[in-house]
Amino acid sequence: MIAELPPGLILIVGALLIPLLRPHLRPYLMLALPVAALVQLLTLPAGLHAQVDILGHSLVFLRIDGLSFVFGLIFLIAAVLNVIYGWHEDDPVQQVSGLVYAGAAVGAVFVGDLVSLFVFWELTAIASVFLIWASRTERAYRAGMRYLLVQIGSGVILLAGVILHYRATGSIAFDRLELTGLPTALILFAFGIKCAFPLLHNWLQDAYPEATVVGTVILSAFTTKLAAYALARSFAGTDMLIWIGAIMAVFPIVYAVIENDLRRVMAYILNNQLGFMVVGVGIGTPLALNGVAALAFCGILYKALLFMCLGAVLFRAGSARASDLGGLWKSMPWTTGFCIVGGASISAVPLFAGFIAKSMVLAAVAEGGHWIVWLVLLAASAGVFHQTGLRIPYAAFFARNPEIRCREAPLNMLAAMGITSLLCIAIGVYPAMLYAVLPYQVDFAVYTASHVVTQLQLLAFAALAFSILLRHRVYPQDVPSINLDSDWIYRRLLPAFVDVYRDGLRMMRFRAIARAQVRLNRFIAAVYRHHGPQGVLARTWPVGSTVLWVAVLLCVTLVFYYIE
Amino acid sequence: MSLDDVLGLFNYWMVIVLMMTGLYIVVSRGNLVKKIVGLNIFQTSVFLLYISMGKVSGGTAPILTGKPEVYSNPLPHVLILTAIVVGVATTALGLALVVRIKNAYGSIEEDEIQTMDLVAESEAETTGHRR
Amino acid sequence: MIDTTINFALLLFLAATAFSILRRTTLFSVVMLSGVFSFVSALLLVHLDAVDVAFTEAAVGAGISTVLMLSTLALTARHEAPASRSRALPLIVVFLTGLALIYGTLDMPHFGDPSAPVHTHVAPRYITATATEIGIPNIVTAVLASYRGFDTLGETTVIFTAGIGVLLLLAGTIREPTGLRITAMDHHLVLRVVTKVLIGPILLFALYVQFHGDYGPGGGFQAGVIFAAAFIIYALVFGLEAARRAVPGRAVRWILAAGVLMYGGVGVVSFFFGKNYLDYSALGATATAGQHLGILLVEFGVGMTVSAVMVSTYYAFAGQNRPIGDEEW
Amino acid sequence: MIAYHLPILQIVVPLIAAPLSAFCRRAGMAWYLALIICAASFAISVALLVRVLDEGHISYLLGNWAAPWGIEYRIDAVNAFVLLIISGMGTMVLPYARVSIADEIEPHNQALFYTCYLLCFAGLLGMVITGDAFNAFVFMEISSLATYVLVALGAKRDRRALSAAFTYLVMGTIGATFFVIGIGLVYMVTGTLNMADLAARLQGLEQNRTALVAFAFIVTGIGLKLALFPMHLWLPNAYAFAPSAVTVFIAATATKAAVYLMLRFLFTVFGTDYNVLGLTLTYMFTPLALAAMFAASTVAIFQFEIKRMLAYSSVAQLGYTVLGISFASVTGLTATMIHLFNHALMKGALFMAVGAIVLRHGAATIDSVRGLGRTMPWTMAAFVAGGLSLIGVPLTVGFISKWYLVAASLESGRWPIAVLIVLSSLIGVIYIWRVIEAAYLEKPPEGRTAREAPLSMLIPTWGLVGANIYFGIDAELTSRVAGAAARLLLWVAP
Repeated sequence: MIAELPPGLILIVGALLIPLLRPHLRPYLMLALPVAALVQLLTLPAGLHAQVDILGHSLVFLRIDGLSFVFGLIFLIAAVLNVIYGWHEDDPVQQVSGLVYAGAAVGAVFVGDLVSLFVFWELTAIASVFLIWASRTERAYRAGMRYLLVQIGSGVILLAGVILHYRATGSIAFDRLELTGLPTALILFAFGIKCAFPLLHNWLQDAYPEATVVGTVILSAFTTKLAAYALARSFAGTDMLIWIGAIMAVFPIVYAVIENDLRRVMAYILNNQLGFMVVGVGIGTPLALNGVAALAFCGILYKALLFMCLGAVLFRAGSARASDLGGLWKSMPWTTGFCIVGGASISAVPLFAGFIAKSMVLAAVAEGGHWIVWLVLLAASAGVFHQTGLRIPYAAFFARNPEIRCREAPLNMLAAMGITSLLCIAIGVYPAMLYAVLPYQVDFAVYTASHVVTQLQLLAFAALAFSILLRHRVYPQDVPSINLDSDWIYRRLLPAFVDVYRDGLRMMRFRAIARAQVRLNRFIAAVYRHHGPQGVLARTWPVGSTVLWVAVLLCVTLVFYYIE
Repeated sequence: MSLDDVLGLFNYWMVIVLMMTGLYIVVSRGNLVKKIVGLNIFQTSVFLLYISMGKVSGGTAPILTGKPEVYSNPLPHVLILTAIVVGVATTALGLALVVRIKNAYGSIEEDEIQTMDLVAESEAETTGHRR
Repeated sequence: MIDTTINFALLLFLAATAFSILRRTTLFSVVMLSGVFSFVSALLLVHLDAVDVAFTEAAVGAGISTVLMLSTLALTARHEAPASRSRALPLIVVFLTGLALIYGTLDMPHFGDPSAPVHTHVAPRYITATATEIGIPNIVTAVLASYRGFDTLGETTVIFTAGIGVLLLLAGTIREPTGLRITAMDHHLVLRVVTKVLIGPILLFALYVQFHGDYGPGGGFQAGVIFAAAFIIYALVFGLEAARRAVPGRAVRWILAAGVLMYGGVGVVSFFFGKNYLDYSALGATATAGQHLGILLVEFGVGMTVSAVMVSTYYAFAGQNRPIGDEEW
Repeated sequence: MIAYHLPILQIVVPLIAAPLSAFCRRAGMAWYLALIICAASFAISVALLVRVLDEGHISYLLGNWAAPWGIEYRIDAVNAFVLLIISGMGTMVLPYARVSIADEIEPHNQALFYTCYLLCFAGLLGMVITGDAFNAFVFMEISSLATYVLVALGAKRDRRALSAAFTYLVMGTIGATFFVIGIGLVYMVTGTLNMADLAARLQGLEQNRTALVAFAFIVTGIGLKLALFPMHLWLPNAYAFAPSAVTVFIAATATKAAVYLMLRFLFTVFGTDYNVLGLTLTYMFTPLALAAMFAASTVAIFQFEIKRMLAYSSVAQLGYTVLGISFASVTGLTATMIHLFNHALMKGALFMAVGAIVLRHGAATIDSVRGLGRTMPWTMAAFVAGGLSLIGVPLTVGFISKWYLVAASLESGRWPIAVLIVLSSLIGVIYIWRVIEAAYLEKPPEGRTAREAPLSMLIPTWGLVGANIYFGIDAELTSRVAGAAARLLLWVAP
């Protein structure tokens, strides 16, 4: 059984042992676990393993094929990087929940059937909420609660979908699902919640910034990408996803612009990147799926990098809000450098990881002939460049108004950021390494003249537009404001309605209870009159009348018999 | 309902009359001794029922006299011997109880006893609740 | 024809007595009437060929019950309180039940009809087989002691229970003898002399009845009561203390238990001969001799118990009250 | 030799022991003799049950006279089971009674008390074991007389015991006399007294009016002994004012013997094809049983004394037993038979717990129970367990009886009755809760120091509670025996 041990379980079980060790030994175990899982993953042959028959169903815990291998690989790499980044953190809650969360995500990727997917789906939700609560503030607690509600909700909807799907089709395999009836719609809805579809995305922007320094980095990597993988696995090629993806790519940019907290900006950008992936899944061609896998692979890396930088800034400067930060490049040169590399990768600057992944998706879109979507994605990537490539580094490090002096990020953070940047650049420079790992064999040359040229044009003009807007103060200043987007519905609108009805209901209920009370008292009094100690039934009757009853009964039975 | 029916069943009818009288005394009279007397009458009527059931017209007492004779049925006699003793036993116990009730309550009238009990019971309850 | 008239006359007389008991309010007359009622029913029983039963009814029903009731009256009230509740309802109910029962009697075999199932099924065997199987003339005693011997053991236990019950209820409140030598009866010379004369024959007669049970009417119950009657008269006339000296309470209690043990013991003895319980055939040389001996012993056991119960009950009742002056009688 | 004489030994042992115990002067010796005798008769009844289960039925001729002439003991699964209940409970009560009786009865009466107890014990056993109708009457009379005296002995604590005993005596005698009249009339139309012979000869007499009258008399007579609903008025006072140990004994056994007699006469003697039987069951037993269940339980709610409350709940539980009879189906009768056993356990445990409270407080009222949850934890815990079993909470015997009853009512197609059964046990919850609330949620009035009941009382109580739970879980034995008994009664092939 050891040979077939799913990598996810190694992480989960190992994580549970961490608190037993003394604090200074823990990081080494935490590093050993993902590395062991990586080794296990690499040694495992493809195909179905670790099948368990429970209650007549065969649950497949380990299924390795192209798609799951890629996601599993990047999840484990991310886990390693997170461990390095969180080396200084000695809060056991974060350490354990971080690794259990990573383990659950890895487990979920390799699962072969919907039921065990649901199990790991819930495990990711539960483990991840501790990362939010670990920052132990009232805001974090409340955000965590909302986050948990949404995540568990999605899990429960998934379960409902799975059950109905099982009743409809009799199979619980986690493969291609046609979006026909209610079951698959529910499953899609559940994936959609975790994949932060429009109107379902608020938990992402609400909870991620509240997590701890290390927590946000870990959170950014797993949940959303797992949802993307799930969509890719089951709903590849559903046209509806293309439009959802397109909307997802655009509207976060609008909010990101006016957002002051840089980590929340990054959350919006993360949502945008998911948009690209969802579009890729929507198209469903092998190229598109390769693009999704690549985008996921690189996305995890550069998003983690950016979150690490912001985390470092938060760790050192004590705040991640653009209005509070500025001029950090003198005191944190290395973090600034890594932030620029991250920004470049996410903006898909050639020679960086982002470029090779995004161009694949754009090529697939073009091949599919969805011109409108292609244009939208193009604009969106410009917006991304705007926000992450330029605004974040400028606002955080180069802006001059508040000059903040602080020490450079701790060594382990720098090491993690360094490795991630190295990986981004390496993949950017030598994409074949990544393409070998992708699920489908597609001959796609990235560095063609047309791709590079279009991309550079795009970036150059975006930079131009940014500097003009900035110069003329058209660009909205970083103002310390908290803005609510669509979650305004369930945080302001609904409570208002409820208050109105509640008072009305309370009055009605009060009156009804009063009436019932009166009737009940009357009934008890009546019963008491007959059955109470002096009541006709309970009184100690004189002997004579008791015997009378006997005679009556005898007479009645006799007469009754004669009549029959 | 011919004459011999009446003649034949008169015994049993009288038994029923006695039985009902006994029952009536027990039911309607409040005095405990009177009730026991009523009970006695009720039981004696049962004895007569059994014995008149066992009588064979023209038969003699079931004591063998050597000469071939028609005897009445001995079995009811045996049963009634037992029933009489049971009756006396019950009477003795009833009277003993009446004496004890007289000592405890000071009266052998059922209604008076019952009122005393009700008073005692409600007192116990009120003191119980008040505490 | 004479029989039926006597039969009806006695029945009507019984009914009349019952109604008068119903109406009387002075308890003394009620008790006396109930004594009369018992005697008349004994007469009727004799007329119905149930001699044993008549004997017992007279001795036990009339004798002991009346004595006990009188002593209860002495301890309690003389008069019955006027009825408080309306008597209409009970009257109606009783009347209706009576009618229903009379309607029910229509299918009964007629009085004295020899072909009735009662005379054709179980009883004939007793009449024919007693001479050979048990060999005593009085079939009632044979059935009483042997065929349905266990019933009689149960009956003895009933009377034993009554004795124990009365002891339990009243023994506690018996006042210690006050050592008062003179009792109310002292100056009734005539009574004292007559009782002295009577006690001997009564005891003798009791023993006769006890051992004559096999051949004629009589047996353990009747003998026991007559035996007890002798002591009760003695206690009535010469005072409770004198009676207690003659037959102490403790001795009575021992005889009480011994009687039942005697009866049960005879049954257990038949175990040792490998026979069923209360099967006397093994006791004597031949089966019938065994039956004879068994019945004798059993009847003797019953006699002991009954007499002991009657005496102890009387002691319990008499021990309750204070000596009553003449005027109160 | 012993094995052959087992049936008669079952009765003779206690019967002979009674006069022997009258010789003992000290209460301790009498108690000790009674304990040995009861244990012996319990052993005999267990042996009898085992023999009956594999031999079908045992017959023993008294005095070696053949059946209709002599008295015959006929033991089958039905009365072997009831024998077991009576002797079992009789044996369980004695260790409990040692201390309880010493407290509740005058010292000079305590020796004779055990004689009276043995007589009642022998009477009940004799009544159940016999195959002869008149013999059943004689032994019923023995047990009744002994019970009147036992109830009257409660007068040391409360004088109302005397009037209760007198009422019970008059009602009991009327009931017994009705029963004798019934037997007399049946004897008149058939000529025999042996039950099996009676059954055979009654077949052709469906239309005979006298047999009808006899049936009415017997049903009313036993119904009175059984405290069937309108005739139950003697029971509450008798149970409430009798000494606690006596209440435990008669609550668990007296009515059970009467129920057995009712079953025996209804189903074995008159038989199910007796036309009037079906009518009686549906038009008389069912309404009376339901009336008993609801009226008695409701009255129990308002009671102040706990023993009277439990007495009324006994009337209600007897309602369930009679309801089981009224279905006249195998499941119905199984429910009745099992409820006999279960009710004995339930009420035994409850009354023992209340007896312990009476020992410590002189009276068991809602007021005296206040705050006992802490001062007498074990007793109150036993009461709670008994109460739960009474309500019919799963894992207790109560649940098993309710289960069979509901199954029987559904099987007979009258599902509203099943609903009523559940409703009435809800009422049961109310009055049990009343006591529990007083015991656990209220403070004991100051100045009341109560020690826990003595061990000699707690062990039997908890023995019964243990039995309550054990037979609640593993009901295989009781249901097998009850099933065999039900099939026997309905003449269904086993």
